[in-house]
Amino acid sequence: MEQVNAIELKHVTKRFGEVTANDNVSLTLKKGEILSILGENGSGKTTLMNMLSGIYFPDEGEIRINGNAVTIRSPKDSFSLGIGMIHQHFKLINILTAAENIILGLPGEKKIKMPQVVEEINALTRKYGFDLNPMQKIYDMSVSQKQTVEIIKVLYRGADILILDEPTAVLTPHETTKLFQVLKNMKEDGKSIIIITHKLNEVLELSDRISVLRKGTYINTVETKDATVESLTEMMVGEKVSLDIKRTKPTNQKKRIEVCNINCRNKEGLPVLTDASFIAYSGEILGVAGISGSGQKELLESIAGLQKLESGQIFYHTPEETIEDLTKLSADVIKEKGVRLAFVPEDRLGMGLVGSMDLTDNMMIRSYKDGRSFLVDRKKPRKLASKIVEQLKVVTPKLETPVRRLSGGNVQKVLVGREIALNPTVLMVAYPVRGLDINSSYTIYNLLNEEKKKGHAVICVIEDLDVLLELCDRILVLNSGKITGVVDARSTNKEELGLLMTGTGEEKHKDE
Amino acid sequence: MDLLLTFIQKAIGQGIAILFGATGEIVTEKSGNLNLGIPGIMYMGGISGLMGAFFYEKNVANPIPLIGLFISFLMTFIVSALGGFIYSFLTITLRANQNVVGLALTTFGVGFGNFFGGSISKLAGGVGQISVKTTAAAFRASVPVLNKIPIIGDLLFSYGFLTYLAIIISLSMTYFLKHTRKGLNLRAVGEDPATADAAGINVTRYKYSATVMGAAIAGLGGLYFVMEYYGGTWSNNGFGDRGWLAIALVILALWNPNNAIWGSFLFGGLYILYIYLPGLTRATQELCKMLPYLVTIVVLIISSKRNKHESQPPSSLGKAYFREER
Amino acid sequence: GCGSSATKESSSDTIQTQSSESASGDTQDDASAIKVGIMYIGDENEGYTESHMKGIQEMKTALGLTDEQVIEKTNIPEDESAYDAAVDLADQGCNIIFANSFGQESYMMQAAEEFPEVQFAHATGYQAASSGLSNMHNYFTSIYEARFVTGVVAGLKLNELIENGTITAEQAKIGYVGAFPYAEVVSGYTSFYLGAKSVCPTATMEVQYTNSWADMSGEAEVASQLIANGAKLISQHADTTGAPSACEQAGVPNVGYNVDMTSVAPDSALTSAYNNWAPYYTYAVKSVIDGTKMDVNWCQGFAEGAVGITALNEKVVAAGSAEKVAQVEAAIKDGSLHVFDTTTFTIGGKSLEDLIAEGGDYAKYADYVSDGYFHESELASSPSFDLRIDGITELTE
Amino acid sequence: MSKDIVLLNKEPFIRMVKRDSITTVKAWFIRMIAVILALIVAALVIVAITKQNPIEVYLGMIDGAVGSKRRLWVTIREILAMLCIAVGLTPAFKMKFWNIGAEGQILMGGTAAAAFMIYFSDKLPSGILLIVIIIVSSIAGLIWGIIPAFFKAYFNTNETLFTLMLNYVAMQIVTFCIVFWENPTGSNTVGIINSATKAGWFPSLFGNVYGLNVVLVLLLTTAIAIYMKYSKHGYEISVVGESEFTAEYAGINVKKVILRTMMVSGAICGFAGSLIVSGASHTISTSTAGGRGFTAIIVAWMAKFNPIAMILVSALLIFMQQGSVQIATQFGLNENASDIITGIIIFFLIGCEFFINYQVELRKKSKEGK
Ligand SMILES: Nc1ncnc2c1ncn2[C@@H]1O[C@H](COP(=O)(O)OP(=O)(O)OP(=O)(O)O)[C@@H](O)[C@H]1O
Ligand SMILES: Nc1ncnc2c1ncn2[C@@H]1O[C@H](COP(=O)(O)OP(=O)(O)OP(=O)(O)O)[C@@H](O)[C@H]1O
Ligand SMILES: [Mg+2]
Ligand SMILES: [Mg+2]
Repeated sequence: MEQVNAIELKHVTKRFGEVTANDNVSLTLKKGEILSILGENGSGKTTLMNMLSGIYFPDEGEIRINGNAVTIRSPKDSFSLGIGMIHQHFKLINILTAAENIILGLPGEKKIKMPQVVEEINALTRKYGFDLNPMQKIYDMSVSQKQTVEIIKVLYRGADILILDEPTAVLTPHETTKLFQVLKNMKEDGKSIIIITHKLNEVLELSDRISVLRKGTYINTVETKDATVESLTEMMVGEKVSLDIKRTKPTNQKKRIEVCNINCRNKEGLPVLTDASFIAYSGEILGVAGISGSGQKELLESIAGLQKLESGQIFYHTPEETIEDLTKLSADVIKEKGVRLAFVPEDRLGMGLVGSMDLTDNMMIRSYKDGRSFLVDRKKPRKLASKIVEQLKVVTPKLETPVRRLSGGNVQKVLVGREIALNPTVLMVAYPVRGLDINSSYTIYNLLNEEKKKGHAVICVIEDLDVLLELCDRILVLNSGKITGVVDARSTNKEELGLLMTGTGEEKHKDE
Repeated sequence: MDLLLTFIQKAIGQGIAILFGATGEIVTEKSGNLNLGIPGIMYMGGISGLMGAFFYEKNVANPIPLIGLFISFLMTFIVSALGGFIYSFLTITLRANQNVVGLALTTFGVGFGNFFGGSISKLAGGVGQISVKTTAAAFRASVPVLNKIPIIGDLLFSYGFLTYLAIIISLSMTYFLKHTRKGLNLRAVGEDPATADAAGINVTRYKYSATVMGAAIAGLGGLYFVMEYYGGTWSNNGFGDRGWLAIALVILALWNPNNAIWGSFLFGGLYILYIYLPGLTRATQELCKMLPYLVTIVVLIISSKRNKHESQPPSSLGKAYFREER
Repeated sequence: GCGSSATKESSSDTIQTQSSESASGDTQDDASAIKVGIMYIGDENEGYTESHMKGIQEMKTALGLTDEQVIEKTNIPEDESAYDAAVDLADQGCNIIFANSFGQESYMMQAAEEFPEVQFAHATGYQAASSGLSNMHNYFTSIYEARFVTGVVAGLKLNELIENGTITAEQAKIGYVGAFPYAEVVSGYTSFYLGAKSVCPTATMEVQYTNSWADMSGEAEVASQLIANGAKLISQHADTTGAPSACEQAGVPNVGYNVDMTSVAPDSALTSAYNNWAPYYTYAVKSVIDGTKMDVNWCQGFAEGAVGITALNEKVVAAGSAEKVAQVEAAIKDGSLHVFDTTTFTIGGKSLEDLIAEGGDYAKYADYVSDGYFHESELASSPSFDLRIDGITELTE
Repeated sequence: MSKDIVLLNKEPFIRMVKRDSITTVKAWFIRMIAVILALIVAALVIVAITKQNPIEVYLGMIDGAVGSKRRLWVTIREILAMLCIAVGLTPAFKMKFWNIGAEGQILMGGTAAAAFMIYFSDKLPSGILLIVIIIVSSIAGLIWGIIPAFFKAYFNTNETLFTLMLNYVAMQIVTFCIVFWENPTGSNTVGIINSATKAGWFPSLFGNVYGLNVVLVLLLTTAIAIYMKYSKHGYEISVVGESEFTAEYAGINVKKVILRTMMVSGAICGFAGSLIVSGASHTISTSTAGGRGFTAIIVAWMAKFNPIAMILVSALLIFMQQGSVQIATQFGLNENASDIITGIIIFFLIGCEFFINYQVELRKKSKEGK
């Protein structure tokens, strides 16, 4: 008997209004393999998977699971076919506990027997080597803990086919390694897995085969052993692209931002930044490293005037060599002082952009106050919007499309484009390439480098240590709110950074 | 002593209608639907129960109390559920704006109540002539034997069965939401329908059931008012703004039906306090009537300072859900 | 019988309003050409308005008017809508327009000024005489007469309770649910009290206001409070069945207003005082038809059949009530009994005459008091007795 | 495999797909159909519950609303009041500040207007008095709006409930004032204020008593339309409404915007109070707002916060309301029937928006395979 495939997609098409997200895509997942799906942002990976998980319904095409043609009308149908999907954005209910999230929607006795459920979950976590407190509330969890809940949720349901949509986008390298170990265990267990990720080294490390999508169409599937980063990129983009960052020597370095002994606390009153001091110079890229939640966000937000400081001071050295005290000034006051500070926050649609507004209106967020007039001027922002769409190759049906509809990569391009358009003397970016495909990521790196060349100070938080080492001039390392070191990116290595990040390394300040 | 006893009794009496409304609205809101039509639905529930009993007593020579009670209960249940269904169809299936549908439903429901109230008034031979005394007596019947105990009897056992039902419903709703699978699923739907959907919960079905059920429960508040409180008669707009207070109570109770119980008694008490406070002038009486609202505001401000995750409204409250929307 | 000259006058009036439509001066035609407008504060679901509607209906039958000749507007609030409604009725060719709520009076006057050829009649108001408008009229009933009689029924009931030993003579306290501390209400509860006291001398009364004309739940709550406060019998001047309904539950006898309360209080309602507006409406419309001059102030009671009490609830009333009622009614009709007989009450222990003689605040009542009684509703149609007499306590200060 | 294989071969019978865009003509066509359907359903209801000829009932409504010049003007006056309130609510709702307290803001504005008419009629010349009245009533509404805004901004207090409760507080304040202003004592009616001098009344304009109402409300509507769409304030309101974090990031002082917007919103609703008191009723009572504050929410939402569309929507609702007065008179049809009909029409109108935003697809005939 011939071996049946776990999943077969045949000629599947899905449109959203004018956008064709998937165009006649055919794809196969063999039993017991790990298949990676690659594609640029907006190439339709999530859409394709969502048709398997019952979120979307295909316009055309056929789906076969274990050799049988099926119709998946809802997530429930999908579960009953043994498919479990871990979505790109966590699908967890914040106010519920892990255990409650895990048993959500499952049949069973009317009354919930919580101790029993907890026991079952603990059995699973033991089996696969997770670390999870089933009674913990989701809102108290870190991203990796949430990720764990998502995976256990799928396992608890007894899924045979697992789909993971960019599970590593928000994980640290260490966490990623752990996750991959789990996935390999599951494969050993006979489960079939599809994983979507933009990190090509992960793809090469983990998967058996790789399928590539481009602009909604299926390109090809290759055996992992035959693939390289370059070949995959070419398949994705459709042409050869160079994947190196041209780092130049910093020139004409002057103090730009000076942070002295700042302290701040989060909403729960716990310290998130303790006695942090550092200097950012013009004409350099200062990288910020640290495991997630070490105070990176607060550090940038403090400078941007979005974080309440308990103590400490922040100074801005103007190109004209005067000093502005930014301590305890709010964002609007900083702007009024004429300080050209650009900031790309971590939360793109929750902070950097307004999801329901179109590109033009999003362009105005930082500049609408310009001019004396009581009325806003929309001419300039509209021009800027079309310029960014053109220069950064933003994929959008039209300028009037709400940015919420764009894919993650395009959203990020819009945001970075706008901030750079401010012609800032200081550019701060948090996780600039999170969720971005490799091509877009390099576009962003190049933009940062250009800013640096213009003599601007660039501060960027990046979780990928390889990129940090390749892109930055100096790297500042945070560990639970303390700066454990500022090192020269050219002379340090991953191990050193890792030690500083976990706080086991000795404090290091190479530039002082 | 007598005064205090009567005051407590009447405060509870005033509170029960609000309690039904609040419990119904809590169940509804837990599914993410903000049903501002509850005030209207309570009118619809009240009048249909009354009409059921009225036509029964009118057409039967010797009406049997229990049958009258059953008919009116059923009528209320069906008609108010229907009100909830209209709301559900428009907001869940047609994804219309919840605020507009709710407010329009209130207009509709109050009109519905007053219209039919007037119509059966006419049939009965004029204002105040509607009489469903047999049925009303059944609704008003207090707990036998126990109600004879001095003080305790008055305080605890002098009410009709709807009063106890209101409390039982609230308690069991709290249990349902906290300890059952369906309750958990419902909460998930109200928090984040996309997540609930992805977990295989039939979001539409939960939203429909909770909203229709919630409306039916709220409608019982109308029935209580018309039958137990008024003794089976109708007065236009007689239910007043209690439906709105019920919605207010939901927030005050932090979406917990158990809290709504004491909250409704508090509201009830403050509602009639002006009658019991001695030495008030007409003007100060009017100021005293502000109390339920002012107290609500004060409690609201105090509780807003504690920003606990669990005491927030369901996060998807007021929003329509469309699976393919992003 | 109406003089023919008067008829002519009126017909010329009609011609003015209806312009070229009809030039006929014939009396017969006048009855069929006349148009009557009425605006009510409420509708048939509200007791007070319902009684006016009945009056209009009877007037229609009595004068043989067709449905088209009477335009009824319901639910007209006491604001600019009252004016809108009044002028709209005038625009539609009404020759006489009635309004039944106090707050509509100023708007009626506004309209009356604009339409001098249309007659405007307003119930419960007081400004017609002083308005300087010849087409503005006020009307009301001597409802205090009926209240006095219902007071007698209540007093007899109290006597029965005392005799039964259910209560002592000192406990004979009446609770009264009032709408507003307004002459109409004060006059009403005083007459009720005087009626009760005329048969049960130890009776006292407590009045609590609801601050609303129709607030079913408020009335029920006030009644409950009065009962808890020791009232053994409840009466009301408020428009709903709220109080009787609460009394029924508490088993306390009660006297209603406007409508028969036995439907909601079969085992506790004694009787109700009611208005009969038919005599006035018939009179007023007939005056317009006949072209005779209408009273600027019209107020009638038992004599004209403008007030009455509903059938006694034999289950509840004290024995002999019917006879006593008949006797008192007759006495009021023939003028041998005056409700506000100044010998039957005191104020602060003093008689009203003495107080008037003393001057001060009471001097203004001099015009009303003569021949040993207070001439209620004789100088103006609306009630004017607003004195707080001994034996009655207002719980609202 | 541990689990049974579930074979699902049925495609859903109907599916909904979000429309990308729809032509204006098509959208209005759908709305027209909705209105017609609504009228048909309402007609059935009329026949069922009243046994009246529905066509005549509708004709009666038209007659009642616009049948004479005077009726037309009454209808216009009511439309203006409704429009004014809906326009006032717009900034707040755009900011996602659920202000259901227009009722209270109107009452406070009305009370302020009445107070000045009563106490200052002989102290100020009438032109100045009128201006003062408009200003103080706006301030009164503003105060009633800024209280919940303050607590929202600084304590994140739920504004829905807060504003709702303030409605009742305002109601009690009015009753309280009436105890002092009523004439005669105990009557609970204030009567026409300054009926002789007309001090503080809106004067006639262009020979029409409601001329000034028209001018003021239309000016206000235009101003707010511009304010919301083209002004920096309007832009800030939209950003704050979408996300407070974004607003802070954009350098918007969120607290200030919340306060300022509710000041604008409250002030307009307060002004509506003077529009009703000084410009129409010349009295004050608890029914001065008369539920308009709630209906205006429906108006604002149905118009999708477009002030110009609000003119249409409020015209439609007021038309129904004024028409119903006539049908009550003409057919003895209880006025509450009109609430039922209005409800039905609103249900259809908001229901039809679905067909403008979504496309419904029926199951395709057959599919290849088994
Ligand atoms: N619900 C939706 N409504 C409208 N358009 C959508 C929707 N979902 C996806 N799209 C569009 O379909 C296209 C494919 O999106 P999809 O999310 O599948 O891309 P992706 O490959 O997952 O991208 P990324 O790498 O950024 O996650 C994009 O252009 C996106 O804007
Ligand atoms: N607001 C945000 N902040 C940070 N990262 C984001 C944000 N939004 C999206 N991303 C990242 O961008 C990537 C692509 O997001 P995108 O919007 O394309 O999602 P999607 O594939 O369309 O998801 P779905 O279709 O499930 O909604 C994701 O990996 C996500 O982590
Ligand atoms: Mg994706
Ligand atoms: Mg995407």
